[in-house]
Amino acid sequence: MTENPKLTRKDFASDQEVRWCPGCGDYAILAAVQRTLPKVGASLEKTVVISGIGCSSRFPYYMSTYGFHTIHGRAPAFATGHKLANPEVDVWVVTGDGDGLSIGGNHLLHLLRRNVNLQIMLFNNQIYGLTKGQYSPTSTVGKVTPSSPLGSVDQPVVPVRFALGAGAKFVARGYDVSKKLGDVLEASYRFQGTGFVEILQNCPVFNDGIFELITDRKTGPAYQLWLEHGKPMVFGKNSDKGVRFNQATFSLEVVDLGGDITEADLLVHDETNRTLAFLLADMPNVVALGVLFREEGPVYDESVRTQRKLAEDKFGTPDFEALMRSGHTWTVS
Amino acid sequence: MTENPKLTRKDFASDQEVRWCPGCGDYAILAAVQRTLPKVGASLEKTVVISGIGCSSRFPYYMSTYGFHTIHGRAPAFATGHKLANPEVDVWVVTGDGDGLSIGGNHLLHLLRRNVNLQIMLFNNQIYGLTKGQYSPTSTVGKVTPSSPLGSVDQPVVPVRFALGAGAKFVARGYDVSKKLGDVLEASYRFQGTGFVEILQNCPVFNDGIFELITDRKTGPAYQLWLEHGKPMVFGKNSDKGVRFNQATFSLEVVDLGGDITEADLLVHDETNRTLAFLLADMPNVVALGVLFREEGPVYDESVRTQRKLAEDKFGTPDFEALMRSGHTWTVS
Amino acid sequence: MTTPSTHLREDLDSVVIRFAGDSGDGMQLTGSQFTAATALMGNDLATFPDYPAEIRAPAGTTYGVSGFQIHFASIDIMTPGDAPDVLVAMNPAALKVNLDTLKRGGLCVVNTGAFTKGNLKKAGLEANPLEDGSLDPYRVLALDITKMTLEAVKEYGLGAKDGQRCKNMWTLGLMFWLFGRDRQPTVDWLKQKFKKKPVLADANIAALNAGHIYGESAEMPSGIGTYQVPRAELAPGRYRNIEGNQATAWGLVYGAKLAGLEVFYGSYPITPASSLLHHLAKLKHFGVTTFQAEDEIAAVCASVGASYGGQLGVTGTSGPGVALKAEAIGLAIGVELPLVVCDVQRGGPSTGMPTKTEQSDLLQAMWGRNGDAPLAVLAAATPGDCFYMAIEAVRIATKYMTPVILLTDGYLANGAEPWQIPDLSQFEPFPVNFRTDPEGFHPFVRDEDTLARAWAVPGTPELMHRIGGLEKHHDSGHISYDPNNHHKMTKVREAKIAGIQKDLPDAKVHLGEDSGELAVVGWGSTYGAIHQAVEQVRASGKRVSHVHLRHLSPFPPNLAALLSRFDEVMVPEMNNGMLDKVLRAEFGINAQGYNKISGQPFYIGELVAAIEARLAGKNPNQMYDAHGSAHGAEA
Amino acid sequence: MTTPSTHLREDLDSVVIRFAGDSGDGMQLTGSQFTAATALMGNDLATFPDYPAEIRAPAGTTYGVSGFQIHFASIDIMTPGDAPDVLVAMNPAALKVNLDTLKRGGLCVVNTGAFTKGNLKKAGLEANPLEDGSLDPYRVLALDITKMTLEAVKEYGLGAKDGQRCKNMWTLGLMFWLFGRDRQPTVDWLKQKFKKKPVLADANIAALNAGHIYGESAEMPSGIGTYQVPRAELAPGRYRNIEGNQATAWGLVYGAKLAGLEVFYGSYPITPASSLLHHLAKLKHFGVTTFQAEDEIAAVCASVGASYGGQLGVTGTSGPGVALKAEAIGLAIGVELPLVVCDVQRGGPSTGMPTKTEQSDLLQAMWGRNGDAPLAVLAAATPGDCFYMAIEAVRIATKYMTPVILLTDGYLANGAEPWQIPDLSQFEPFPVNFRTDPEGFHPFVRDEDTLARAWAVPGTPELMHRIGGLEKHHDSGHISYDPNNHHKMTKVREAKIAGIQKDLPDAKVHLGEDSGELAVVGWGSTYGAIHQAVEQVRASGKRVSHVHLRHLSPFPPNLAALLSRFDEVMVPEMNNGMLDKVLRAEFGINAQGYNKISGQPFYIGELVAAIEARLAGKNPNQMYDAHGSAHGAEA
Ligand SMILES: Cc1ncc(C[n+]2csc(CCOP(=O)(O)OP(=O)(O)O)c2C)c(N)n1
Ligand SMILES: Cc1ncc(C[n+]2csc(CCOP(=O)(O)OP(=O)(O)O)c2C)c(N)n1
Ligand code: SF4
Ligand code: SF4
Ligand SMILES: [Mg+2]
Ligand SMILES: [Mg+2]
Repeated sequence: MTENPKLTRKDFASDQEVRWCPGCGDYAILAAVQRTLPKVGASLEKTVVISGIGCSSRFPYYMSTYGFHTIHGRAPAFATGHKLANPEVDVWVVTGDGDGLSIGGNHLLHLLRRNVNLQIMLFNNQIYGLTKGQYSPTSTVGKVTPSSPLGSVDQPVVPVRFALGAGAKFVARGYDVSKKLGDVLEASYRFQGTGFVEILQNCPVFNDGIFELITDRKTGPAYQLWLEHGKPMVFGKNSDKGVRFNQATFSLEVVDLGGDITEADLLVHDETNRTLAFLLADMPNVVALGVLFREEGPVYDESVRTQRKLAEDKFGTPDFEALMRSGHTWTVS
Repeated sequence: MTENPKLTRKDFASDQEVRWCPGCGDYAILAAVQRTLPKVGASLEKTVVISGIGCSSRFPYYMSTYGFHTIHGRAPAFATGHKLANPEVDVWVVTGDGDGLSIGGNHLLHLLRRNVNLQIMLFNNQIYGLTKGQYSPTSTVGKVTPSSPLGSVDQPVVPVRFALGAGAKFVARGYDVSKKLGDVLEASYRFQGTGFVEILQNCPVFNDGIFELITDRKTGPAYQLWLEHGKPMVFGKNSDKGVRFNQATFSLEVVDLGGDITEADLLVHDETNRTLAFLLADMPNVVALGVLFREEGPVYDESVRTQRKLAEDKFGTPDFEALMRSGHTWTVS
Repeated sequence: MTTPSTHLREDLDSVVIRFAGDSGDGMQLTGSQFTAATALMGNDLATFPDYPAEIRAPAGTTYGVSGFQIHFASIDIMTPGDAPDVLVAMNPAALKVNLDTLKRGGLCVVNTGAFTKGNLKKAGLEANPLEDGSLDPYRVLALDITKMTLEAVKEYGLGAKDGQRCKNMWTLGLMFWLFGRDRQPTVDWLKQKFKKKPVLADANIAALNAGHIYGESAEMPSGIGTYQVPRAELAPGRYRNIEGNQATAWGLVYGAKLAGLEVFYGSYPITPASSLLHHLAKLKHFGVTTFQAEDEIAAVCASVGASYGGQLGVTGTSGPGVALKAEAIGLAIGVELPLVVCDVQRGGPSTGMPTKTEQSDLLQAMWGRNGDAPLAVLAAATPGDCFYMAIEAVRIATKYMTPVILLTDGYLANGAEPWQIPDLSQFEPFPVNFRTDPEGFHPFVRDEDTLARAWAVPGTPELMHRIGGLEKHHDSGHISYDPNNHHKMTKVREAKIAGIQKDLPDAKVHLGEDSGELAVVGWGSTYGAIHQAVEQVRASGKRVSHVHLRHLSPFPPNLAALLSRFDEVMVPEMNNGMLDKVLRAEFGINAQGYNKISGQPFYIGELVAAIEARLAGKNPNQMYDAHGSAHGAEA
Repeated sequence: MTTPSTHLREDLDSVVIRFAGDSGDGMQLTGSQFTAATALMGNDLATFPDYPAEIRAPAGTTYGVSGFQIHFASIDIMTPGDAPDVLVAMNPAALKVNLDTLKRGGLCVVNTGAFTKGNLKKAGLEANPLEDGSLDPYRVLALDITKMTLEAVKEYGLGAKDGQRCKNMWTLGLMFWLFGRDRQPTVDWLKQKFKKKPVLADANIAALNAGHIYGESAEMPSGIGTYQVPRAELAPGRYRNIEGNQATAWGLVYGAKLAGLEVFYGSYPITPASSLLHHLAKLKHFGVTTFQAEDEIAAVCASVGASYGGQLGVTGTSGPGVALKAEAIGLAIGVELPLVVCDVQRGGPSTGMPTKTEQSDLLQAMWGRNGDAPLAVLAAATPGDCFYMAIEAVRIATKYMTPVILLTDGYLANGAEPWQIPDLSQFEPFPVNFRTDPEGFHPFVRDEDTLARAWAVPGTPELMHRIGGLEKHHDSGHISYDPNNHHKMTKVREAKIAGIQKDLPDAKVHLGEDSGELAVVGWGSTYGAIHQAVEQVRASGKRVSHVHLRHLSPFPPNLAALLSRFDEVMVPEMNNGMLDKVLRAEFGINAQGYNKISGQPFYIGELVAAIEARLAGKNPNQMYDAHGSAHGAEA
């Protein structure tokens, strides 16, 4: 698809009033998507947004593209069918931590391993927003909610780690109000296959401020490890921290640069290494952001189409008469 | 539970004739379980086997213990409910690659992250046995089956990698006819939490011999990497091969011992390291067997019970009268 | 139903107030406080919260309007009322959405402070209704509540936002004055609520008082004065307000106690069932385990697993969730384990209208499974009745070793009614006898009387057995493909459910004779509306009776005979016709539906008109379909 | 139905043979080869494969017995026959399981070589039936087939195991001789099958010939000779054998072609629906995409996603899978997209009897969803009819933008019948017109006639729109919580489905007059058995007619009027009573069921007895429930 210079962010906004709560992180994500689409040259008619159910899944209504607000947890399946049937369109899947990882975890697993060519944005606010605040599969242990009045006892899923275990070939992370979110989304769009992006999202109503340390302008730099392929892992306000691999413990550790330790001691990000991404997925005290993992590989919808062509080559022009007359037949006269 | 010297393997066999195909790997697994249970001191009445649907899931009928043959893919959920309601019993879940990873993938994910205290045996024959041989989520790309006449185009799930991504705390692998299968099962039993064991299983009818190189007495040793915590990773018929970590590629490599390379160069298995287990999950040409990963941690059913006690302590003896009279009440006379 | 007239009148029999405002305006809180105060005054009452699907829709929009209707009276009432006598509109959108329903001559309290240009636009209003004559048919109390509230709370130094938030308390204070309700319980409640931020408590109390004082001191427009609704004649006893889901939760816990079991509640949040989970999660010390599962399928499966383990497996959800649970409910039928499935119905099909009420899962409950898969179906009539029907569900599930679907709906779930706290000694325990005797045991030995199979819990010595979803031999319990055995087992499963009928009370004629021209047959939350409608029609001498069903599968023993004594049977439902189908299918009688599928409860007026139409030989549905509900309401 | 008598008779009108042996004995292959040869002889025929749920149950056990029944005749037949005239029993278990069904005086061919002590024990037989007089009522041909087979193939040097495997071909050779069938097609087939292992082909052919030669040359016991079944009078044309699932698959593909669409088939394997997936997976070059999903929910969702993308979304499964798909089917109803759901029914409830047939998903298909969620339901009558009904399903789904459930069952799915290859020019195309015109477009603009909404496929310029499961405004298509709108939309969805009726053919009276004493109303795979039973009863002068339904929702336009012209309506079903319920619910008529829930098709004899009982004012179900089927069969 070529750059379409005529479209702007506003063109991607539908005429429906946005109905999220004031201050919801979803607004920023919507804006990032609406900014990114014209940038990557997407067209209105060739863009389809498919979602499940949840606050986040209202997303398609606010886009002026095609959209399908489906049922809870199943968006990956609808999207797979749609992409197979209608390969010319760009498919964006929107889901939440409940929609995508609770009821929909299995479909996500199979979408990721199949590597269908589409993008999936998982809005992780660590809560069920739409049903008014129950804990979700990404909520932390101890979380007090109406369904866990004494605190949740469920160990949370780490979405990015789950995706890597599932065999995902593009795994990235961003957050709602991040300036770089558009870049991450663009990278997922450019990837041939399933581009999985976890987006940390603030729910001011039911789970306010859980990512504040990370996303706050002041405190954020000390927690945000933005990854760049081939670059050493440096972060911090003054680029004064780094990440090193400790072979003895077989784990990553955060170090202060300066003194004995220089950039040369740091781990260089290799986005093609699944194990490294796995390590980065769940670091204590630091959140790895950007593209954690990217591996080119067979794209499901292409393979399906290729196989259909193969069948056409092998069996020739379909002839329904001939099909019905294949095998034993006999004539009664 | 204390050793019960009176029970033998035969006591764990039900009076129902076993109805698997001749030569099916399931027989060997059944035997391993029936051998292991008396060994670990299990009793008949305190053992419950819960399965989904599939050839493998017929398992409970052949055990003289309690058993529940449920519906396709949902055994983890039944088992979770059962264990929460009936904590005194040992729960063993039996599932297949289709049952556990296709339709049931989500329940498996959530069972594993919750870490319910039970054992789950996933019989992986890389095929749907009971429905007569369609490819499964673990089938290799290119697999020709009735539902993939031109070969499957689905990238397979790696069960053990999936489990690690899901947050499982005990992850092991064995194979049907292995003498050590009983030990692996015993380890899963002793583990407090969900003991996940993938068992490579031959289906002579629909997928014969796919693991032959690995399980064959002659060729096997060159493919089997049996792991032992704290021991260097040596394998091969004459213990002449080993596994080394290559930090440059951030991956494992198989090396021949002798010459420059000695045991000291080899990686030492640390079963508490999830990343190492992740690397071992999916090695080319070698199959890691035994306990890949084990991490003690909060056990779901215990936490649930603890919280109930907490509530009892906090709110005192339940008084239904008082409950109904709580809040605003008024009297009409 | 008396309307506050243009002349000052002290005594009213019954009043309907509708509080309406933005989602952020705190209308649900205002409503509940008014309800609590009203209950304390000894009025009978019924409420109807009605809020949008969005958590917090953008301020000022029509779809962000949140409403709370309360009906209170000195007489026995059963519905939140048709058209309100009083409308409190906190902003233009609330006025726009609700004005239509206000009775002519009714009182309209408007917060003029919110009638800004911006808000008018957000509400999609071209002209200002305060100025364009729209309010002419009503008595209007137009006050700048915003300004007066800010004035009242200014000494507490709150920001504008927090200050504005006290508007609802100002309004409540005014309404308390208007209807002579006591402020103290609300004051206490505010203190409790803002225990950690006393300044907010103080500010809200100040606003409450200011509203009251305004009423006391301000010069009211003519036609507006203070009213009084005398105490209702309620049966003597201790009362509380109760919402349906709360009552269901309590009934489950108490039913389990009567059965001698602990409750296992497996569920996945869904509107309007979620609060069942919330209520039960608070009752862990009552022997309740709640399990928030990854989805509805896991929820029901875990509950069946718990039943196999000797607890009372319960699962709760709404329509889409019941659909997902169908396969597992079939398994519970096949393995004959107790299970209670609470279906808090909402508007369908598919996601439909999640926050709106409907009765459209009846056929799904009856027949929405593969194979011949009968089970018991119950339905609660009022919020308080949920308590009794939950106990009944537990009783049937455990006595007959069967799944039971308990139907309630969004209206019952969230609606509150004053509820006489039951005397617990009235309940006969129905303890479960777990099988422990190995003599003659196999998993499908049955009680001769109930046909229930034995319940043997893993852990019990010598009763080891296997169960599963494949057909089982009627005698040994082993898997069986024997054709005659399958026939036999299907018939046994049918007979077991049919046999519950012997154990049920007869269907009651709630009003009228047990024969006549027309039986109006209802089920579920339409009870109150139908009752009052039939009462009104009967007042004009018509031979109409009201029959209400709480047992839908099987039906009460006398039902066929009872209905056959009426010339016609009319079935009003908040769906497109379901019970009428079932009655025809079961009894071959000519039952005709009257159907409203608007996500809103019936108005009494609608039903009166419909019954009269039916008596006159007309089809009331045509009437309804043509005019719709909101407008027919004033009839 | 003529029985081979004790005297040699050349000509027979009709013969029923049942091949029975161990799962490993190759009975299904033997049956299909006999079927193919029989079809070539110009007989009419019907078959019934009946095999265990286990893939390969342990040799020698009764539950490992695999059977294949074929009915062939010179007359028009429609069922695989009631009691067999000939039973081929390859081992003791096969004899034990099937002997009961053999007609008295029927021919029993037994492989004595398999009657070892071990096998007798495995079959649970105390005494050897060859010796204890069990076979006295029959004509017996007891041969050591094992030995003779090994003899015949010994020159090929196969191991004992492979050698023994040729037993079935030896037996087939003998049966070919007995009924004068041509060996050549089987010889050709063996050569093709064992192309890569010619020695196996040779050995099997040798066994086949040896069996034939044995018949030619051996001295047969008295009463056993060669028979001949003359050609049937079939309509002239080209014929083939077809199984139901194959016909459904082809019908879907051809239906899509008529609609101008490509097929997207999303499915998850399940008995007995899996072969739909297998057949379609082979037709990729016909524009078919098959998607083996991770479960049934994903399968249906992907198909709906594909329909949104402009292909024909189809999903296929059996009862438990339909239960899982209910929620998503509701969404397809809500968003009004075409979808074909093939439900190949099997024994329920729950997992039930996966390899046995049943009709017990009818109510689930009609009403098994949350909310008011109407859709179209069709049912095929015979294996070949699956082709036509699949096309009809595509036509209705695309013309009315609606999900359609096509009911078939295990018996149709695997049963074969000779099928006249249709003349494709008879089919009128029904091309889909995708919306491309932006003028006046919104997603819920409807065709005035069909009420179908516009189908606008993503990628189409200027038609961008959003759909979803929340209620939509009838006019703009936007989300709407307006009460009247929901009522209206529910009524429109109902009217759209009801309106399909205008487009349907009248219900046909397949036999008899269009009024009378009794209408026997059937649907689905019971067509043949009911037809022949009614024919027999009519032969005795009774005023009975046969009405068969292929459209179940909506019903054919004339159905109510037609049925009202009969004194009584009887509904035989392989379930516990479903269509009778629906007929009562819809038309208020007094339809009564006759129900067999054994996982087995009806026997004609049973139905004749049942119809006669009904005519005599008795309840045939009581008869059935008391005696069961297998034994009543000889009636
Ligand atoms: C089958 C079904 N089950 C449950 C629900 C209720 N439900 C709607 S959204 C939701 C969870 C939403 O959480 P999440 O996906 O995290 O989205 P968020 O609202 O936080 O953006 C639930 C449980 C439903 N609509 N359908
Ligand atoms: C809801 C449902 N869907 C599908 C099926 C059909 N089915 C039974 S077992 C099975 C797959 C079995 O594969 P696997 O779990 O690998 O077990 P195996 O037979 O190979 O041991 C399927 C698809 C079913 N019984 N229920
Ligand atoms: S509830 Fe939370 S996630 Fe949902 S719209 Fe409101 S702020 Fe956003
Ligand atoms: S089909 Fe395969 S997995 Fe199933 S019983 Fe037979 S050999 Fe075992
Ligand atoms: Mg969320
Ligand atoms: Mg398998």
